[in-house]
Amino acid sequence: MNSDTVYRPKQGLTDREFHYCPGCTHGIIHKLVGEVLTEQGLIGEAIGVASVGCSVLNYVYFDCDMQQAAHGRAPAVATGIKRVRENHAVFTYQGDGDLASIGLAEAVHAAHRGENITVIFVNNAIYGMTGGQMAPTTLIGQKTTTSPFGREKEGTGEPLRVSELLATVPGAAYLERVSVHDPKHVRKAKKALEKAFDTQMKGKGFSLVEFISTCPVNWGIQPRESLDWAVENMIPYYPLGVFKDPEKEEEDD
Amino acid sequence: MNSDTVYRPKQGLTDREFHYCPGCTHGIIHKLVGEVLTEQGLIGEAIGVASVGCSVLNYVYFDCDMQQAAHGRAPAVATGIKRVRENHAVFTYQGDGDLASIGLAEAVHAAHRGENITVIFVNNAIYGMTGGQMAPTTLIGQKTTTSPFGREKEGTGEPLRVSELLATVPGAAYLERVSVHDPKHVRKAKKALEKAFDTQMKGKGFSLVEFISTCPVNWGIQPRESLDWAVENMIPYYPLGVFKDPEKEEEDD
Amino acid sequence: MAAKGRILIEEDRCKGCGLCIEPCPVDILALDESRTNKKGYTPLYVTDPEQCIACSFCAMMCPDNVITVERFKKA
Amino acid sequence: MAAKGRILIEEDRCKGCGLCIEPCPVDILALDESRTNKKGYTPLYVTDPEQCIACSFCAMMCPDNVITVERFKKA
Amino acid sequence: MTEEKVIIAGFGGQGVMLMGQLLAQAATHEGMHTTWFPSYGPETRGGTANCSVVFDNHPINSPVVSVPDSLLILNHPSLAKFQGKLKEGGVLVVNTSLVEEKDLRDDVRIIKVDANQKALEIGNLKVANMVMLGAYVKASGIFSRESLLKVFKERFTGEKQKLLEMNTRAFDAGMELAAD
Amino acid sequence: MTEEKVIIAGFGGQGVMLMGQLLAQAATHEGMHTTWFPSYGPETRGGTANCSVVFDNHPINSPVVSVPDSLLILNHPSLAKFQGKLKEGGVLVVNTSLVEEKDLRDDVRIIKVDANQKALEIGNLKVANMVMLGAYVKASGIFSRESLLKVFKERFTGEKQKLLEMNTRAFDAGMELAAD
Amino acid sequence: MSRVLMKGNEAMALAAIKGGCDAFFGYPITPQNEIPEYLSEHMAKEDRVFVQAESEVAAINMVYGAGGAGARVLTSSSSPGIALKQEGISYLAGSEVPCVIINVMRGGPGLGGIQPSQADYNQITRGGGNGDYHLLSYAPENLQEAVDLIKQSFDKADAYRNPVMIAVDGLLGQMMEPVDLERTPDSKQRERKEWATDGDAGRRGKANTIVSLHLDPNKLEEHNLALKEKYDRMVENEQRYERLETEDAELVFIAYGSTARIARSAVESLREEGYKVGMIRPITLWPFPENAFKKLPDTVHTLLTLEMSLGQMHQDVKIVNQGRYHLDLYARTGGVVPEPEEFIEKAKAILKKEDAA
Amino acid sequence: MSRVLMKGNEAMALAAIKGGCDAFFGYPITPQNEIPEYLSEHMAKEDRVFVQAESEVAAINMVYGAGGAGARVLTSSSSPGIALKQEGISYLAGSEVPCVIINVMRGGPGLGGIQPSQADYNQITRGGGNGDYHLLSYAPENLQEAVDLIKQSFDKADAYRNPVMIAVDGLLGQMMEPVDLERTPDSKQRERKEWATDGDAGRRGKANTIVSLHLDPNKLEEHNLALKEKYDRMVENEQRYERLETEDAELVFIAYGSTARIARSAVESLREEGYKVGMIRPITLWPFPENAFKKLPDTVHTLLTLEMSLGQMHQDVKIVNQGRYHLDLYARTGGVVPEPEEFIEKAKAILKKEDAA
Ligand SMILES: Cc1ncc(C[n+]2csc(CCOP(=O)(O)OP(=O)(O)O)c2C)c(N)n1
Ligand SMILES: Cc1ncc(C[n+]2csc(CCOP(=O)(O)OP(=O)(O)O)c2C)c(N)n1
Ligand code: SF4
Ligand code: SF4
Ligand code: SF4
Ligand code: SF4
Ligand code: SF4
Ligand code: SF4
Ligand SMILES: [Mg+2]
Ligand SMILES: [Mg+2]
Repeated sequence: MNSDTVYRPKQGLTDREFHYCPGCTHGIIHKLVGEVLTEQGLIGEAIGVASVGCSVLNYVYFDCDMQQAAHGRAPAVATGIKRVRENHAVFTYQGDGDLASIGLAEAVHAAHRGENITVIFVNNAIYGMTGGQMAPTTLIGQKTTTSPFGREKEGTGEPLRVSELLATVPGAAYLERVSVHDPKHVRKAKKALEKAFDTQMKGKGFSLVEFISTCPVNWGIQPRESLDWAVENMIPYYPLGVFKDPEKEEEDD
Repeated sequence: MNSDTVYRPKQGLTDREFHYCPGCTHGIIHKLVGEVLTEQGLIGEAIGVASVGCSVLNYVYFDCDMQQAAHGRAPAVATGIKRVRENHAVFTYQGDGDLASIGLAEAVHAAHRGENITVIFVNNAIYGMTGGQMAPTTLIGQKTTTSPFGREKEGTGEPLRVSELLATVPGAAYLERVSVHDPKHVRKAKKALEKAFDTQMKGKGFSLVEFISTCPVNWGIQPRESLDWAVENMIPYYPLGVFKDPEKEEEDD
Repeated sequence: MAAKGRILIEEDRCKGCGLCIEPCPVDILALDESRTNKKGYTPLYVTDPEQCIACSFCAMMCPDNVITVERFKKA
Repeated sequence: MAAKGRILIEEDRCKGCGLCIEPCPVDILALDESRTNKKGYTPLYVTDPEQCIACSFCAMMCPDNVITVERFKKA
Repeated sequence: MTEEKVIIAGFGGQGVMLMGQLLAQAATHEGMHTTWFPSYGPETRGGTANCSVVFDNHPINSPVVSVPDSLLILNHPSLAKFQGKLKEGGVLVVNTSLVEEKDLRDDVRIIKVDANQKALEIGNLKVANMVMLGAYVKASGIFSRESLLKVFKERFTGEKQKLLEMNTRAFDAGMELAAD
Repeated sequence: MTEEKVIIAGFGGQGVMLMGQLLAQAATHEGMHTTWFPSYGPETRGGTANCSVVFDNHPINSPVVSVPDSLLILNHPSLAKFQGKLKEGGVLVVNTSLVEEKDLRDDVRIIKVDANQKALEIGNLKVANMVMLGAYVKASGIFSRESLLKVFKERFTGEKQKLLEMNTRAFDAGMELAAD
Repeated sequence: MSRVLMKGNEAMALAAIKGGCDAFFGYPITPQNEIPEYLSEHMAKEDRVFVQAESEVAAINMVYGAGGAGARVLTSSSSPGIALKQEGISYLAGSEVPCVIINVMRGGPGLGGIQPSQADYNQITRGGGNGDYHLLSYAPENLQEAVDLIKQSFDKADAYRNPVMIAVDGLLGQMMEPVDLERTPDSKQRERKEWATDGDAGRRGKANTIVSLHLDPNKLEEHNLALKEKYDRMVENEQRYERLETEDAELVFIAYGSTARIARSAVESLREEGYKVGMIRPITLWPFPENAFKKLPDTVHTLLTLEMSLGQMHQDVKIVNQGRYHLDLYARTGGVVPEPEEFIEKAKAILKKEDAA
Repeated sequence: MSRVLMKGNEAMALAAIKGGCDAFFGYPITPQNEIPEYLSEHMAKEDRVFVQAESEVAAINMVYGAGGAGARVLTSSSSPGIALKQEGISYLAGSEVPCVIINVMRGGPGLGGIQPSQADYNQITRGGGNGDYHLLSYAPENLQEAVDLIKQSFDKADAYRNPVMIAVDGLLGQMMEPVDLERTPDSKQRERKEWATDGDAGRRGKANTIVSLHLDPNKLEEHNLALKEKYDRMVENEQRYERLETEDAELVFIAYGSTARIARSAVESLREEGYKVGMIRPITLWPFPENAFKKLPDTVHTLLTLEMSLGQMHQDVKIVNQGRYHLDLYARTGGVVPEPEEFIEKAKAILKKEDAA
C-alpha cells in the first residue's frame, strides 16, 4: 500500500540519541526547534548556542552550527554571534537555572538592547543537571536537594516569572509561555516558536518562548505523572499565553 | 533673640565635605538618607553598602558602619550582611550603571528572595564616575561618550525602567520612584525613604527607592538647568510614583 | 475497520517512558513489559495496528524520536 | 517686616551651584560674584536677611550641607 | 586481613552505589580502613553505574581501583567493561539474570547468582542488589552476616524501616546461593 | 635642543590639560619627540589638575616628570604642590591673579602673568590659560609663535573655530607680558 | 575515637559547622554539590544561615558582606565557579575580610569536565584576581585531614583576616571513608570582631568601614606593603608539609592532595623493591612549603613533581630549586586520575638513567 | 612616515581597527575608557560592530560568540574587570576561539586605585581562570610598540586560535606621544575560518561546533595535550624581548612596559657614570622570554627585577635563573610609578656591595 510520511522525527536534528532521562520533555522541545528551523529553511544557516544544564550537549543534536556557552551567558554569546552574522538565525537554548538565576542579567540585557535573537527557555522548576537543586522557578513547597524542607517564601522568596519580568523591557518583542504536556499544546508551542523565529528574521527584536518542562528524575515522579504535575502545579503559577507580540504592539501604535 | 534650629544639615553624616561636582544631586540624596536614619533612630546600628560609581566614597560620609562593594554587587553584599545581622537596618546606595547594568541580576535576585534590605537607587541616566558613558537608563537621543551620535533604539535599545521591572518580582515589597528637583519633591522623596526603611524594619521584604538625579558635569548642563532637564526629559519617561506597596498588597489580600 | 496508516517504531531508541500512550485517541499503544530493548527499557508496541488513524499524536509526544507516522494513500 | 529666622552659611563648603536660590519663596538668595571662597567658588549670600521666613527650602536643596536654618522664637 | 579491592557495576537504578556503601559501612564498624568511590557522571540517566570499595587494616591510599580482587557484575555491559580488569584468581560475582554466561572468564572464581529471579521470588526486583551482596559476603568471607545486618538496621530507618525485612531476606538468599 | 620637562598645574576647568596638549602637538609638528601625561583622577570634580609634558630630540623614556625644567602655575594650591620640585634656575610662569607672590622661590626665573586680569580684558576668563601659554612660549624660546598658531588652527575647527581669534589674542598678550 | 563513614563533601560541610561557620553562601556545581545540599539541611537545623545564591559572583559577594559583618563564612565551588569568584576574592583579600572557600577541582579549561583535577593550582596560589595578594591554601590528602584543616581554617582566616582556600579535587569530594570528627577540637568561642561592620557603631562610638579602595597611590602602596607583611608572616609560620621516607632518598616525589595519596602507594611499592624513593607532600599550597626542601640528604639527586595538571605546581618546585637538583615532571590532566603504576614506572626510568649516568 | 600625537588608549583603539578588528565588546572602567569611547564613534563610522555590554562578564562572552562566529574581536578592560572575565577567558582558550584583550592595568587588590600598576602579571601569565591554558601576552613599552603589536595581534590570535592579551598600564593608556600608524602594515585580507560557527553549515555540508566540554577525561586530556603542543610552539616561536647594553654588563635589570621605559633612563644615567648596567626587557610576558637569559656574558653577576607589583614577574626570573645569578627585586605597587633615581640608587647599592665582596 502506498503511504505518505506524515510525521518524520529528527527533523533538523542529527541521528544521535538524546541522553535525556526517559520521558524528559527536553526531547520534545528539541524536536520542535529542529522542525521549525527546517520548515523555515533556516537549518543550514542557523547558529545555536547551547547553555549549561541537562541540555548542554545539544550541540551534538541540532544539525546546525552550535557554540556552547558558559553557564548563564548564552544571550551574551548569541549577541556576539548575531552582531557579526546579522542575517543568520541565532538562538539560545537555556534552562531555568541558567537563564533565571546566574544568567538573568544577560537575558534581560539582550532583551533590553533589542537583540534580534530567539531564546528557547526551558523551565522545569529545578536544576536538572547538577542533581535537583532549587531554582528561582522552584514552586513553593517543592522539595529539592537544597530546599529539603520544601521551598519557603521566607528566605528564598516566591518563584520568579521570567516572561512577565521580561514583558516590562521595551526591547523584548515577542514573549510567549507554552507547554508540551499534550499534542494540542505541542502544536501551540510550535506555533510560538514559529512566531519567535519569524520575529527575529523580520528584525523586530528579542523573542523568547518559555516552555513548561518536566524533570521526572529530580522531581521523583514517573514520566507520565510528571506531565500531570506540571499541569496541576506549574501552569497555575506560570500561566500560558503571549506576554508580548510585535504585531499587537504595532496595532497599538 | 532666641531661636530653634529648624534645619540642621549633616544629620547622620560625618563632617566630611562631599567630593561631588557642584550641584550634583547625589548630595541631596545623601542628606535624606542621613536624616531618615537619624530620625528613625537607626544611625547607630545601620550598616550601609557603598557601590562603585561617583558615590563610591560615601562610606566616609554616612555616619554608620559601611562596607564598600564591588561594582554591581551591593545587593549581594547587603544580603550577606543582613542574613547575619538580622535586626540591623541594611541599605545599599547604587547608581544606575551599578544597579541597572552590571548589577541587575543581584538587584532582581535580592528582591526575588525578598531580602529585607533597602536599596537607594540613584538614576542619573549616565555613568558619572567613569566620565559619562551610556547607561541602560540613558534616554533616546542623549549624547554620551559611548553614544556619540545620541542613543538610538537600534542597537542599544530603549531605556530600562528598573522600578517597573522589579514590580513584577513577588519579593519586592516597596518600590517608589521619586525626584529631588524642588523642595516639595525632596519632602516626598524623604517620605518614600521613610516608608522603605519602615518596610525593612517591619520585615516585609525588599524595598527600593529610585531617585531621579542629575549629572551636570557629564550632561554638560549647568546645575540649575540640570534640574529642569531632569524634569523635562527624565520624569516623562520615568514617571514618579509608587510601584509596589506592602500596605496596598495587604489590603488586596 | 482498516488502518488509515501506521507507525514505525525505532525500538532501540525507545526509553519506555510511556508519554506516547495516553494521547493515542484509539488507545492502541502500550509498553511491552515482556522484554527489554538494547538499552534495557520495555519498549513501545502497537496493540492493534488496524485501528491507527495516523493522527501523529504519539509521535509528537515522544521525546526520543522513536516514532515515524505514515498515512496510507487511498489507492 | 522683621525676620522670622535666619540661615547660617558654612561658606567654605559652598560650591556655588545655585540650587538653593530659586526655591527661596522670598527671593533673597544670590551668589556673591565679587569673590571666591577657599575652594574657589563664588559663594551663596543673603541679599535681604530681614525677609527670611525660615522655610528651609534653600537648605533642603543644598547638596553640600552648607545651610543651617534657625527660626526665631517669639520672645 | 590484607587489602581487598572491589568494583561493583551495573546500570543506574540497580542500587550498586548503595551496595558499596553498605560494605564500606560494615568495614568501618569492624575498625577497618575503607574507601568508597563512585564513578560520578553529569547525569543520573541510566547507562552504567559503578563504584570502587577498598578494605584494609592499613590506611588506604588510592580509592581508585584499577585491578580489583573481586568484581560484582549486575548487568551485561558492565561485564564487558570490567571483567578484563579483575586480577587472576579473583572473585567474580555475576547476576546471571542479565549477564550472558558464555562470555565469562575462566581464570577466576565465579559465583553465579540469578539475582533478578531470586528478587522477584522474594517480591521486589529492587532487592536483586541485596541478593548479589549476600553472595559476595559469603564468597569473600570478609564480613560476618551480623556485621551487614547491623548496617542494614542503621540504614533502613524511619520510612525505610519497612524495607528492612525484605532486604534481609534477599541478602540471606544471596548468601545461600553462594554457599551452593 | 636638550630635554625640556614641563609641569602645568591649576584647578579643573582652567584648561591645563589643553595647554599641555597644544605644546605636545607643536613639538610633534617640529619633529621632536614628546610625551604628555595627565594626572588622572576618578573625577572631574575641581581640585587640582595637572599634566607633564616632555620635549626632546631623543626618544623620551619616562613621561612622568619629577624635576621639571619649567613650571606653569595657574592657581595657589598648585604652587604649594609643585614649586619645590622645580629645578634650580628653572622657569616658573605664575598666574599672579590667583597666586600670592610672597610665597615664590627666589632661585628660579620667575615670569609673572596677571592672566585672569588679562583674559577678562580680552573678554573671557576662559582664555587665561592661553595667556599663560604665550608667556611660557616666549620665555622658553623653544617654539615659534607660528608653530603654536598652526596647532591652534588644527584644534579650533568646526564649532570651535569662532574661538580661534580670541585664543590667539590671549596667546599674543601672554607673549607680550613675558617679553616685558 | 568514633569514626564515621562519610562522603568527602559532606564531611567537609560538617567540619565547617564544627569550625564555627555561621553562614554559607554558594551555588551548585559538580563535583561539590553535596556541600550545599548537606548544609541546606544542617545549617537550618543549627539555626545558622544557608543561602543558595543566584550565581558564584553573588555568592562570593555575599561572603564578603557576611564576613565583613563579622560572621564566620564559607563558600564552596569548583573550578569555573572559582574563576567567576576571582574579582570577589581579590576584594576579600584587599579589604582583609576573612572567609573560607572550598574548591573541589575538576578538569578545565572552560567547562572542561567534571572528573578530578588539580589544574586550579595557578588560580589558587597566584590569585586569579587582580593585585598583589595571596590566600592561605590547604590541600588535604584524605578526609580526616580535610576535616581537621577545615575546622582550623576559620581560626586561621580570622587570625590573619584573610580568605583561606581549601583545595581538594573531585576524588576527595566524592569518595567516602571513615573520619573521626572529634580528632581535633571544634573551634572555640570567639571574640567580637572590633573591626567588623556589624552595625555596632552606636556601641563602639565610632563607625567601621571595610574597603579596598585607596585612591592615593601612596596610601594604596602602604596598604599593599602592610598586606605583604602579613603574607610574609604566613610564609614564616604557616608552611605545612609532610616528608615521607626522604632520609636516604635519591628520588623525591613532590605531590599533594589525591595525587600524593596515590604517590604514597608508589613510594611503598618502590621501597619494597629497594628503590630509594621519598616524597615531599605540600599541605599548604600557599605558602608553598620551601622549608620542606631544606636539609634534604645528600643522596637526593632528582625531584619529580607529580600532579594532575600540566606542571602548574612544578613552577613552584623550580622556584625553590634554583639549580640544586634535577627536576622532572609527570603530569596527567583533564580529569584522568593517575595510577600508582605510572609513577612507579616513571621513577624507575629516572633511577635507571641516573644509574647509567 | 607620518607621526600623529595620540592618547595611548585612542592609539590602541585605532591600531585595532587597522589590525582588522571587526567587532568590539566592552564595559567602561578607568583607566581604559578612551578605548570604548573612541571605538563607539569610529567602529560605527567604519560600519563595524561596537557594543557596550552590560558587564565585563557579558562582554567577554560576546567576544566568545563573535570570535566563534569567525570575526576578529577585541575587548578591553582594567584589572578588576579582567578578574571578572577569567571564566570567559578560560572558555575562549579551552575552545580555541581567537580574540584580543587589552588590559590597562591599575592598582589592586579589589577596587584598589586607578593609577598605573603591573599587579596583573599573575592573572595575565598564569591564567586567572581554571585549567591548563595560556594567553600569548604582549607588554609594549611605548605607544608605537603598542600600535605595532596590536595590529599584529589579530593575526597571531587567528594563527594560534588563541586569545592574545595586550598588557599595558594606566601610564601608557593615559599618556600622549607621537605614533606612526603606518610603520607596520595593516593586517591583510583574511581567509574564511572553516572551523567557525558562522552559520554556513549549509555551504560547508557539515555543522561546526565550538565547545570546551569533554566529559570523557581521556578526551579532555587529549584536548589538553593538543593545547599544550600549541603552547609549546608559542614558547618556541613567539618569545620577544629586547636586550639593552648587556654585552659587558655586571648588573642586568629585568623590566617590562612602563617600568622598562623608566629603567631605560636609569641604564643611560648609570652608563654615563661608568656603571656596567644593562637590561632585559620582556616584550612577551607569556611566553616568558627565557631565550633572553641565554648567552649572557660572564660579567653578569646579578639580575635585578624592577616591577610595579610585589615580585610577580620576579617569580619567572627565578624559574629561569636556576641558581645562576644573584637575584634582587625592586618593587613599587599600588599605583606608585617609580622614578629612574630609585632604580639608580638600588643599582649602585648592589654594585657597591658586589665590589666590597
Ligand atoms: C559557572 C558555573 N556554575 C555552575 C555550574 C554547574 N551547573 C551546571 S548545570 C547547572 C544548572 C542547570 O539547571 P537548568 O539551567 O535549570 O537546566 P536543567 O538541567 O534543569 O535543564 C549548574 C548550576 C557550571 N557549569 N558553571
Ligand atoms: C568590575 C568593574 N567594572 C567597571 C568599573 C568601572 N566603573 C566605576 S563606576 C562605573 C559606573 C558608575 O555609574 P553609575 O553606577 O551610574 O554611578 P554614577 O557615577 O553615575 O553615580 C563603572 C563602570 C569598576 N570599578 N569595576
Ligand atoms: S535530570 Fe531532569 S531535566 Fe535533566 S534529563 Fe533528566 S529528567 Fe530531564
Ligand atoms: S560626575 Fe556627575 S554624578 Fe558624578 S559627582 Fe559629578 S555631577 Fe555628580
Ligand atoms: S498515529 Fe495516532 S492513532 Fe496511530 S498510534 Fe499514534 S496516536 Fe495512535
Ligand atoms: S514516548 Fe517514545 S520513548 Fe517514550 S515510550 Fe513512547 S516511543 Fe518510547
Ligand atoms: S529659609 Fe526660606 S526664606 Fe529663608 S533664605 Fe532659605 S529659602 Fe529663603
Ligand atoms: S545649594 Fe549649597 S552649595 Fe549650592 S550655592 Fe547654595 S549653598 Fe552653595
Ligand atoms: Mg531546569
Ligand atoms: Mg549614574
